[in-house]
Amino acid sequence: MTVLDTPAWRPRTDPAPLLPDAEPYRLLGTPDAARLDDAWLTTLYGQLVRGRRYNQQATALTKQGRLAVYPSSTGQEAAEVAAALALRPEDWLFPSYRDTLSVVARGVDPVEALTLLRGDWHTGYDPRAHRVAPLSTPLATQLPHAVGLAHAARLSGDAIAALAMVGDGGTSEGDFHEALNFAAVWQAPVVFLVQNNGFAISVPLAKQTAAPSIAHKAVGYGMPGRLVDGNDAAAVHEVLAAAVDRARGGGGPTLVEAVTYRIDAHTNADDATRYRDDAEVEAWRAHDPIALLERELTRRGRLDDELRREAADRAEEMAADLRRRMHAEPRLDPMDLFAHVLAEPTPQLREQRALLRAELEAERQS
Amino acid sequence: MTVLDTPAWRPRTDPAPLLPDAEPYRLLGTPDAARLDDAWLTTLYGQLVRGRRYNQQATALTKQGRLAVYPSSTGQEAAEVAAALALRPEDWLFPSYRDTLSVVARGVDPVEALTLLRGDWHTGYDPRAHRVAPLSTPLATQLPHAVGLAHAARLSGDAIAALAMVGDGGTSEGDFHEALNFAAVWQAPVVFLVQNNGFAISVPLAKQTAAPSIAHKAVGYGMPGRLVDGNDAAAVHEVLAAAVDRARGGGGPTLVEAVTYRIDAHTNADDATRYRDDAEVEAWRAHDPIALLERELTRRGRLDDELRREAADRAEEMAADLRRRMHAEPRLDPMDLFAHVLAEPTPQLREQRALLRAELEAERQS
Amino acid sequence: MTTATTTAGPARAATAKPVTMAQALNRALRDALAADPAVHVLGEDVGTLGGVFRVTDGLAKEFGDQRCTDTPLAEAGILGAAVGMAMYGLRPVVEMQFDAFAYPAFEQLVSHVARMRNRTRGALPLPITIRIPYGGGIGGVEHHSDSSEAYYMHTPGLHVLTPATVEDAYGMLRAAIASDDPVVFLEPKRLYWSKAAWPTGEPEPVPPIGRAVVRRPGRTATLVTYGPSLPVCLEAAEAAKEEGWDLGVVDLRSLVPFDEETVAAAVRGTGRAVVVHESSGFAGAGAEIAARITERCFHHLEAPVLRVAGFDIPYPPPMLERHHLPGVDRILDAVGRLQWEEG
Amino acid sequence: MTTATTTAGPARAATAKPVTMAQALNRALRDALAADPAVHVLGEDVGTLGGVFRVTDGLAKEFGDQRCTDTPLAEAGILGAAVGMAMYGLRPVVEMQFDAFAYPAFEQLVSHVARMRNRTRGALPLPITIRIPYGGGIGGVEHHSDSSEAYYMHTPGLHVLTPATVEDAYGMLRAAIASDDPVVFLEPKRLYWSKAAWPTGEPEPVPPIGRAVVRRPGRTATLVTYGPSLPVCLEAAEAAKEEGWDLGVVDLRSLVPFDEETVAAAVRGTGRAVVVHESSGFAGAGAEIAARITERCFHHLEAPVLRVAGFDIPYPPPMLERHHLPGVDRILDAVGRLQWEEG
Ligand SMILES: Cc1ncc(C[n+]2csc(CCOP(=O)(O)OP(=O)(O)O)c2C)c(N)n1
Ligand SMILES: Cc1ncc(C[n+]2csc(CCOP(=O)(O)OP(=O)(O)O)c2C)c(N)n1
Ligand SMILES: [Mg+2]
Ligand SMILES: [Mg+2]
Repeated sequence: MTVLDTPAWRPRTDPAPLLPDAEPYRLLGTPDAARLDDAWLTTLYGQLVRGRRYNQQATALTKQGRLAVYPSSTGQEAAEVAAALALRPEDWLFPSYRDTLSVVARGVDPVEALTLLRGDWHTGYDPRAHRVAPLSTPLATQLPHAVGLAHAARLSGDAIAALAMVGDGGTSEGDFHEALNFAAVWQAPVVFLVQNNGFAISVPLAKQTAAPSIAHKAVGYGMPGRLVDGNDAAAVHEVLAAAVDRARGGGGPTLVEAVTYRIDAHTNADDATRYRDDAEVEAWRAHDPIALLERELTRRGRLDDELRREAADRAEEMAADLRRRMHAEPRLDPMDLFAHVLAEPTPQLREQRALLRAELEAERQS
Repeated sequence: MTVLDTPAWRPRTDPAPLLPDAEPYRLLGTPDAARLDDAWLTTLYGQLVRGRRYNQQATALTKQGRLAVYPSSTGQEAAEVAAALALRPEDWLFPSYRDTLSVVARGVDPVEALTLLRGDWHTGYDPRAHRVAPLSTPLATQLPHAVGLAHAARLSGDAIAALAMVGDGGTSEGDFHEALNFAAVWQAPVVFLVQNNGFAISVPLAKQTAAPSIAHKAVGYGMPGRLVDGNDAAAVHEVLAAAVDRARGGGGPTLVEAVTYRIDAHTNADDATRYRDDAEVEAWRAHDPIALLERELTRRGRLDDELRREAADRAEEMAADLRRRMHAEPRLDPMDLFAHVLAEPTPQLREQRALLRAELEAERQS
Repeated sequence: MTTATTTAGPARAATAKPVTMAQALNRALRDALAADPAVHVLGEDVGTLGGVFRVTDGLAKEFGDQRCTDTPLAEAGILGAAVGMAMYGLRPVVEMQFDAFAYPAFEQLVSHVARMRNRTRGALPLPITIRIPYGGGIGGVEHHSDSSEAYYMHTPGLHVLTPATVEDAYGMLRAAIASDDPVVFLEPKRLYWSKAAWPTGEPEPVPPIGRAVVRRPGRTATLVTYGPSLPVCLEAAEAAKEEGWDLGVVDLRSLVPFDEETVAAAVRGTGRAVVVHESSGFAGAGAEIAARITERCFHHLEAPVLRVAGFDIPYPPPMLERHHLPGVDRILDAVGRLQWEEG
Repeated sequence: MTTATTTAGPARAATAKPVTMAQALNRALRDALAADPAVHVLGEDVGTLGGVFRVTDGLAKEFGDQRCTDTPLAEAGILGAAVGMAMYGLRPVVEMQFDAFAYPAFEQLVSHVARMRNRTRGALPLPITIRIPYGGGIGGVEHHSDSSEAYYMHTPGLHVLTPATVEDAYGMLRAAIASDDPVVFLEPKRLYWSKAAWPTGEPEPVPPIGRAVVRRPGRTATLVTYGPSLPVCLEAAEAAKEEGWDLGVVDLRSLVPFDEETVAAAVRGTGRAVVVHESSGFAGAGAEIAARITERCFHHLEAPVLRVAGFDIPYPPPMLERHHLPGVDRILDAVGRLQWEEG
């Protein structure tokens, strides 16, 4: 009798189909792009232009003191937008802290999406109304939430999926591991999207992991890993949509690595020249997600001045509206500090609330 | 320009050599066993018999109230012993809580190795003297320690390796992930040995992970994964020794999965009939590590009554000594509670120490 | 009132059947699962095995393994998944196998569980119950006897409950699961096997969260305690009679919210108080309790509120734990010092 | 004594160069790395970037990336690796990027770092320094302003230090790194940019761990505080003059060990004390301090020791944090209540 005959050892999953391809999947500029229809590419284009403008505007708002901080996703608009568009309304999005753009592309009010970074509250939108989890900074901690929610939906018989986003740095956290493992064991309808943008603040990928690719991590959980050009909006969308459909249909989780690049500094407060060369940034600019789309549209003879202007105008409208509304002072009520700590305040909280109320009263009178 | 030309994307490691074989590596009973010399197999045999006896004796001691609890490694003696023997004296062993046997096989006094489970103190041996980390229960937490120590040794220019042990259940913890990732990024001289014994207390492997094998997790860190028949002492030893040598020589970490089975209940306090069939246990008994060795020795005409008796006698001597010494009351000094909390006790600790001293004095006088 | 058999509780009617605290907790879970399909139990070994303390015994069988689920071995993952489940409208009841094994979930607890309601202005309340067997006195090896209540008490956004009697174990666990807020539910390990007569018929109604109870009135001094130390305090109060002391005993039950009224009223009546718990004293629960009593009752106090707590040391090995745990003598010595301060 | 510029410190000799607390910490690390080859700095972004607060600026360049190492992004892994490094004889200095991001390492901290020496009867001391930028007042978004000192204070086996002045920042960090025991070294974020004149020549000698210091003597009442709240208390003491109050201010510096002697002596002199800190009050550091003062000074107290602390709420968003943080008015109100209690 060999160990193979014994009950505990069974090669349970064939690893081969779980392994990612050696090169990131691309569509734009390849013959396969022929199957994409013009309208779809035009839509993507408009979204990306709008996304880029949003990043620029938000960064400008930090300079004007209207945002505490902004982690820009300039250069990553393709993945940000594709993630949101890959979902149906009843699906859930679990963004990482950099993914304000995904949240906005999903339909959340651009101002409400900035509440955390503006600093008037922690979350500005109703997560249940939008099926978008709160933007929050502890890295990778949102991943088990996504698994739990997806699992709960499945237990409830609801055919929905959750898409959870994380950065390359975040994959080093224990929560990443635990979430992927739970997802695979439970066959939860969840898709993990890692945006590998080359850096975790100043730390380059080579100091973050020695894996052949982040997508290769999937096989260790028994789920498929997919590698995609993160700047190719059509490719990211296709891969994510397929994974989300598969999850929704009971096929289990997928890990998708989108290879991209963070063009701006980590946040407005960061000085990226301390840890990387401009040459690297310039190399990536040549592979800009908007430029990739423009080239495809040009090839098709669809990129005329009107389309450009139309996209730019709509982006500008959004930016103007954002500017205007962000320059207005947010509604602030210090008593809110006590409003939602617990359903019922403790006696201690009631006492503290009274203290603050008295202080505010005194302030008003002085 | 494609994404492949851009600086951030490089397939850095070829995944193929990192992937484990489809079937666990075996030596005993295969033609390759021919290269093993008789003396070595005889040594292994003696160690395994001794190890089995140790497990039995320790379990008996729990019934006699001499141990608080004992997690037996009966059925896993091959991996327990091979792990210890794969190391040189200057290497370090990081056992998991079940690995008392490895600790003893490494040369720690069998009584001192039981201190934690006896309950007279937490660790009974000097870890530095034996280069054996303390036995401790928080699962997987010893793995980053092993990485840090191995890394420190390398920084210090010492050519040593660390071998860190963990169970199949422990691989689900975040610390497992973080440790393997650090090890690979740092190319630390550390080998991870997962004893996949089919269960984490009552939870079978299928509820623990959906991976093709635990060894497949290695590729996600960029280190080789090796799968070995954990009941084949010669095979486990060969795989571990090679991995340890590789690590020591600067070749980086390896993940080894030893497929085995926990024949006894989780601990003496556990009732395994609640979650598994006797039939499964019986199937594994047929693949017993000692029986595998005996068959190999028999094939070679080396297993005579004398060898059996010799091994049994030596094991019995060890057991008798263990029994005798464990039946003696351990030296206990309540004042030890304060002896090692900090190098210098705080004023608060001094006060509490005085309180206890006074109480003990009063007790003695009454 | 039902008290543990280790305490001097009133005898029950003959028809009542003795039940352990573990069984009462089991019944609470069963009743909660039956009453509300949103309730889900999850944790390590809670399914087929029924938990290492058998508190979830039979639940997977009765309600299926989707209602009572064995998870992979990863506490942050368990609690993190529970957050997601609660976001979807379920009421997860999570078991951490032992106190020290809840620490891997600390970030999820502090950074998310405790803050989600507040973060979202009430849009995402998290009705999660986190059951943690805690405390020593069971001969557990290292990491199996921690008392971690102070960590949780200091974390705004959580309720922290700990029953000391069989009856409370049932009622308070039902209340915890019924709460729309996260509750850290600390189960005193060494009282798991304490027994009490179980009321015939339906168990008593769910008590409100946040009410302490006077277990024993007294005139000389007040012992303020909770969980595993309640039986010890009741024993001390019995023994104190020999000294001519009439000690009152307050069982807090709810550490958050903290029932200042009940505690202050009891202490005002005696002018002297000793806070007793087994976790380390420094920056422990007793510090808050003593400071708060002092703030509220200063002019009624004849002596400073004293604390009898575990030492400020890592939890000792089994053979030495009795020297660490507050016992009757150490409590009475402290009461004696209160008397002395009077002079 | 060098004080932060936000406080009314004595002017320095003209030759002295003003230095920020961040720079003083940087110098302490540099001097420690130079003095002892066993010292290793590790953490997220501590190398090439020099840390998000620039406390490790230039160290990787000067000492190489093996002495000052950018790690993968995993706090438990960082601290766990530091444990192993210390087991091998190194003296790791770990940076946690922000307070709330130290929570993933909680299990390693509580279950191993704090216990290894005791577990092994002194065979494996762990000389690890864990630097944690903490506290609010810098307009940080959620999870960037936590005050977690109470968790660490309650964990036996750790030292917990927090400097409040530029000079202490240097000396205490050197002392922490020199300690053979693990030290949680809490750096008040909002004092990073506070400036003080730096002594010309060599920095002052390493102060012993565990000594509080009276920053200002006073006769009316004593403010007991530490870290980020020291400048606020000094300001309050200034403002109190208008009321005719002469407030003393004690800076604890070391939360563990706790310098009872210095605190008790100061409070005995005034008979009144207010403990001030910005972390949540409930079961916070102030509870221990108040309880301990009361135990030691009860018969000298004219009023209960009061606490002015952050509310028992999750740390507020930047635009509301000023309402949460103890400010001069809230401190003076508490002092006023002490007076009132006298009547
Ligand atoms: C648990 C935790 N540790 C540390 C941080 C501090 N931090 C914020 S962003 C960041 C880098 C994140 O890198 P990555 O995951 O690659 O995402 P990216 O910023 O590139 O989008 C770090 C270390 C954090 N937010 N959470
Ligand atoms: C962090 C942590 N969580 C939970 C436990 C409780 N526990 C002790 S052993 C065990 C199962 C371990 O299974 P595995 O890793 O497969 O090792 P084995 O017992 O099979 O040797 C569990 C859950 C623990 N010791 N540590
Ligand atoms: Mg990144
Ligand atoms: Mg196992």
